[in-house]
Amino acid sequence: MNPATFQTLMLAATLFAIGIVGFLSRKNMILMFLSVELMLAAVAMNFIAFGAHYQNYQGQLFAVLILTIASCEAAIGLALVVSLFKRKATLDIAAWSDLRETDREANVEVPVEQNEPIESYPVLTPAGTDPLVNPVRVSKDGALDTLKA
Amino acid sequence: MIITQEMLNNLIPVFPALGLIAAGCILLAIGLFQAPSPQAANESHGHGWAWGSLAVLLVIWGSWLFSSTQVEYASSLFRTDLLSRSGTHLALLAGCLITALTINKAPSRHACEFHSCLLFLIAGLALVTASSNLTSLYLSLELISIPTVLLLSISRRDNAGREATLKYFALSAFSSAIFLMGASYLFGLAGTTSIDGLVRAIGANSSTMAYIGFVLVIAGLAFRVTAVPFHFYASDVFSGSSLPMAAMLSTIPKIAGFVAMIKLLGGPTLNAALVPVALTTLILLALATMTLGNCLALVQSQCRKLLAYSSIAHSGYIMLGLAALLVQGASSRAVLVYLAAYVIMTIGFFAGISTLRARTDQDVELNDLNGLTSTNLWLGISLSICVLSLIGIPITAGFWAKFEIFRGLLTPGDRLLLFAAVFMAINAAIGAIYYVDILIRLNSSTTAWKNVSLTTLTDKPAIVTCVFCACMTLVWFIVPTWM
Amino acid sequence: MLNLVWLIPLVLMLALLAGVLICLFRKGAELAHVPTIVGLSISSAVSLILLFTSQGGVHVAITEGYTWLSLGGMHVPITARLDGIGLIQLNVVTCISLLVAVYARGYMLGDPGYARFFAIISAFVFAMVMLVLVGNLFVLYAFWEGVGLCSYLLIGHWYRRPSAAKAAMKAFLVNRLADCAFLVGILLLWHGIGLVGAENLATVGRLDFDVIFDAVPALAQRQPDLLWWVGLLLLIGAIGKSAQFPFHVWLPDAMEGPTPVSALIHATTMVTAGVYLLARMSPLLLLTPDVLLIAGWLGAITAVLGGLIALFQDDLKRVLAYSTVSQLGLLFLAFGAGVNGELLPLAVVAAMFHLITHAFFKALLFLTAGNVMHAMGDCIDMRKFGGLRKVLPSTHILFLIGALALVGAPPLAGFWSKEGILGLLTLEIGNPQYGSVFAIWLFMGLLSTLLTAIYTFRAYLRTFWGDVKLPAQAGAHPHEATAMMLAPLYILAVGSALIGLVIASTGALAEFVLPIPFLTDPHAHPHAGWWLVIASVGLVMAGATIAYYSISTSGVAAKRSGVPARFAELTSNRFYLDEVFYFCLVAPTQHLSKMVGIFDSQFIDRVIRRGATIPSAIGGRLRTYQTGVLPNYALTMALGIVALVALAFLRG
Amino acid sequence: MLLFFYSCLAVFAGVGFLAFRQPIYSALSFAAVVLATCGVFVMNDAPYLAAATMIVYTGATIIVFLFVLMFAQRSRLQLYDLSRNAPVWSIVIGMLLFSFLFAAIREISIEPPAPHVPSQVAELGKLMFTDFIWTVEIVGLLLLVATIAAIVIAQDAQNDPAEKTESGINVSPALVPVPSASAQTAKRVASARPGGNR
Repeated sequence: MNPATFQTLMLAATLFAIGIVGFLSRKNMILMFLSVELMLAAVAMNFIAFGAHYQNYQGQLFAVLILTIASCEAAIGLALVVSLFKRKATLDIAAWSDLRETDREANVEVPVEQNEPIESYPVLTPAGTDPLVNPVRVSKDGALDTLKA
Repeated sequence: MIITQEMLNNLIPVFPALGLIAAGCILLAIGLFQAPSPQAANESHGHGWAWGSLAVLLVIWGSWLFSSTQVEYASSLFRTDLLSRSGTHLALLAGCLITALTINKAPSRHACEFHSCLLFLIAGLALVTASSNLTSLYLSLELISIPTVLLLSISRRDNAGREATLKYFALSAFSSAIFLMGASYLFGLAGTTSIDGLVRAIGANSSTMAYIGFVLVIAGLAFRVTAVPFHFYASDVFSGSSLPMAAMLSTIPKIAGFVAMIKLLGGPTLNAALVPVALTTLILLALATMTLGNCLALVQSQCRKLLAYSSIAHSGYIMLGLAALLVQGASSRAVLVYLAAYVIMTIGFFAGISTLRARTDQDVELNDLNGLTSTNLWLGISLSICVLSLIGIPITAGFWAKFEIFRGLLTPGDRLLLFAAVFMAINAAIGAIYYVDILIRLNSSTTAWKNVSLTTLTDKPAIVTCVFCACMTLVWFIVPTWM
Repeated sequence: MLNLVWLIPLVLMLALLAGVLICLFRKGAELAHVPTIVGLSISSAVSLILLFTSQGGVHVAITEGYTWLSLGGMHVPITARLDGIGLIQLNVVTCISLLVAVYARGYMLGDPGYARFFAIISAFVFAMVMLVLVGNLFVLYAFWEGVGLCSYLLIGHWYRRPSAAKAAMKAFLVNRLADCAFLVGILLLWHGIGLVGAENLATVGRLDFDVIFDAVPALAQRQPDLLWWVGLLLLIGAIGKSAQFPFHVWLPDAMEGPTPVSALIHATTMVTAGVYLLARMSPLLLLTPDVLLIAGWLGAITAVLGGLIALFQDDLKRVLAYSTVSQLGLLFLAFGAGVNGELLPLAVVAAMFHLITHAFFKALLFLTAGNVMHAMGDCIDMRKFGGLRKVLPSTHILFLIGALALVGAPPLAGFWSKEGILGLLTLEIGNPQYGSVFAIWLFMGLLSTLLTAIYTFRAYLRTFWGDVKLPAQAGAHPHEATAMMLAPLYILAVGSALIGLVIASTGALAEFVLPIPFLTDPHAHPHAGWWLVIASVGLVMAGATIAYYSISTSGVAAKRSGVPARFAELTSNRFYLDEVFYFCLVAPTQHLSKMVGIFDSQFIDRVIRRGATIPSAIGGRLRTYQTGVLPNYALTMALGIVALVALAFLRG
Repeated sequence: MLLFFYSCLAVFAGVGFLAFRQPIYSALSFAAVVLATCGVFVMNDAPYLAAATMIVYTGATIIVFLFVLMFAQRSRLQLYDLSRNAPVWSIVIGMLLFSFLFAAIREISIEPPAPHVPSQVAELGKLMFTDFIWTVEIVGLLLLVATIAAIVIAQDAQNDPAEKTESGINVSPALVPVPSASAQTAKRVASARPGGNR
């Protein structure tokens, strides 16, 4: 096996693994579909590498077919996402888990602490009041919040 | 483009599929000229499409029956042999039954698309059985799964339907990527996409890549036959789809998956070094599948979910038949017989319960079956027969199905298979628990319908389908040699 | 020509199908008899054609009708074995069924279960015909059970009547008991034949009769004990179905069914299946003389016992039922004569002869009893009616013919066949080994002849002579049965009168029946000695006289005192055999089942219950993984793939 | 060398695809992966496929994906973009699978049958339209079905809660007549294909 084929195969394996990890870990539906596309691209790469190795065109032909099917799936997937988004206004895959064993409780997402960057600025204490020990956060709407200990 | 004689010859083995595709395209074209008036949405309009496609299916089946030659024909993509012939029969049988089931229930608004896609899907199944090349096999499998997504989404348009569509679509895409990965490795070892060449090349090569390719391909197909651990979607998708579609999902992808597996296991040319791995893999999958299916079916209270899990369990039995095939290197008869019996009895059961809640997609509870025999004799008896068949009681087709599997397992005298057979017997007993529960409910004296007028039971086509399936199982027992 | 035989089951199956459809659709019930009668006409015509064309021609012909199952090494064809025994039985079954069905068309008219009745009759005849035809013991067993099931359904035809339901259950259970033994016997035989070779045969084919007959001599040499058990178990199966002592208890109760059923199933066809089985298996029984000895003793006991019990029955149908039991006893007694191997062929011939004649006159008697019952408004108690000679003139004549045939009055059918059996017994009285046994049997046979004469004439006199007396149920104008019902009776009467003479004079029966493997015609046809003829005719006349005086002196409801009264009590209580059965079999079983029940509920049940919870516990645990969240599903799938790939690595 | 460069690019972009919190960035890095993949295709003697992939994926698919993403994008990052689903398990699975594949690839030794000749697109075309013509036809059919599916599924989004009642039997007649609309598209697609399937 020549090095180029080997390298291509390794790249395909890597991309395939990345695709799987993406499919398993991303919660955004669109990104999940993109992960599948990534896996398909890896497969196409495999076919092309082997096709080049054997110097026949069946590998390339298969890659063409995969490409086409991938775009079919993309079309359907996007339409599905649009329709789902219209219904629940979220791209979260876990929002669609109403069909489950009946006695199970809803798989409520335990909200991960939303570690938004807390933008805190040192502010001057208004005149006539005691200086605050705790920092003050400026929230998005510009109001001043005093964080209590 | 030059159409050569050879290209036309390529059509012969796939004549039913091509006929179905052509009919589907014509249906779509007719749909173009359908006046977009309010009347278009009424029910009888929807019936026309269903009757039409049923007629198409029957005509194609009939003409194929009378014209099909016994000549083995092979082209680069398709081939006729015993497997493809019986597989195509199976596809047409399942297609007819499912179409009959949809007569009252197709969404009238998209009836045209619905039925043409159903035809495409059956054509896809027929093509799977005739495929002799990885490319055509893959495309045929996609020709099943892509229309399935469409069918799922238009046959039920509430949130549950959407969710079912999403789950089926996403996981099917995922599994088909895995199938392709395995296929690409097999291609890499063989240098050809022809399945024969592929199987031969693997036979000559015992590298790890062959194992991995093989396992990935089987895993990708295992999704279609709802084997553990690729089964999760089944119960969710079944309960989120309309009943005819649930019936379709429990049969068509399963047939496709098993036929593809038979093709790829390849029989005698399979590498001897690969056999133990394949055997262990299959038996492990099968045992896990049937146990999980049966145990989970035991705790269900809704018919559709119960059927989803029972269909998982039946997949487990069939996979054992497949494993036996690996050891014996014998014919694929047991698998095909089981599939045929399974198609008949499952669709019969679905048809029966679909009459109960024909107008809503509310799920049919097991309680709804109470005392059905006393209110609707025909339906009750037919459902009971289907259930008996699912258990595998003699006097029904299900008996022969299980018998064939057991025979396949016990004949080679392999210890592993013997163990699997014992395990399957235990599982069949577990399965009998919930089936007998259904039987008792059906024939109990307290009826769920005492205070409910039976106006909902006006779904004549479904009742006829159910009765027909019940008769088929009985007749099959008397005439077991028809396969 | 031989393939014509498949027409019989075919038309019967179609008739059955039609009957089932009529029952299910609940339409056209009034025409339910048409498919049955048409089917039976065709089948009896076909069987008659077969009978007359095959005479002197093909003796044992096996035709394969339908391959039920053929896969790999396994091939289960349904074959028909057409030989003398089968053909005779086939003709008896189809012809009598046809006549009974025609009769039932009138008898059952207006019954709410009319359609059901005819559907089950079709099913019964189908099963019976197949039982007679098939060439494989295992398949025979399947239809044996089928016949039992139909009998159960027909006895319980009026299932709302508690006594009928109970009787059906009793018949079914007693039969099951014997059938279990039969099944064990079949399995033993299967095993045994496997021992002596025939491995190359497909499993079920090992029980083809030809294979059995070929294998039994070797088996008798290598495993005589096994063969003995097989013979005994087959005999138990036979006596169960043929209601022999001690399994006879179900038959009288079976009279709860409609009278045509009693005539068809419980007098002529199904109950002779046991005899048919013995005849069919005679090459095997030839090698197990002990079993034949047992059969002979059981037959002798049954013949006398049935006659005794019949003496003091007040129910006309029950008299006939016990008479059936007694006559079947005679058939088994005939087989007992085969204990001396040379006589077995003659025994088979004699048994088949009596089987034919018995079918005719017993069907005639039952159906005329049915006429009486019909006219008397379902009352069959002889204490409540009398002098029916004037009310039912045709029935009277018919009954008289049947009764004379039954007791064995000289020119009528019963005479010839009964003399055949008794004559057979006289042949070997001088035999040093079995002579005394044969003498006792002969005595018991003669005794049963006497008893037969007594109870038959008693029943006849009480029913048809004396002052006209009608029960309340009969209504104002009891009337004779319709012509439709009488027509089959006339045919039966002609048969009862002539068939014995025909068969005995042509002497063709032996040639027809005998080509059984290993049984050769000894050409020593039993000639009933003149003294035997005179003795039995004398016994008949004595019996008639006794019957006449017992009625005229003591009156119908005369007080009985002393020994005769005790005896009468004993017999009218059927020798307390039901009670014996109860105490010996039912009560211990109940006790045992109670004990087992305690064991069961205390131990097994707990284990099972615990065991049965395991799957649902697993299910309950597993369903928590069905979270509905798609990435979890995908995660499990991916884990599965990794595990499978890892497995490939480990194994590779 | 160029191949190595493309490979590195692809892997880095792939990791980026996994790692970015902003879905837009993920999608763009997916585009980068695909571009790098196209480079690898060229290196592997498949220029036609490189071009096709670039056109289909980067030119069309990614754009549509991006469009949908932006359409659905809120003003700020959503919960589901910030966290990962079972990150440890996923990465373990990915690593294991990769190592298995790696071992398998390293092990095999297959030799090319003949000395290398540069590939001809014409040859690919010939293969595709002779022996494998029916695969092309089936793909055409699949595209047709996918188009219809996309239209029908997405159309549902325009019509609304009335439809949630279900089952299609009780559809209000006021709804837009769909069959003709989708079928027209269908016909366009069908006529665009050579030959068709009839």
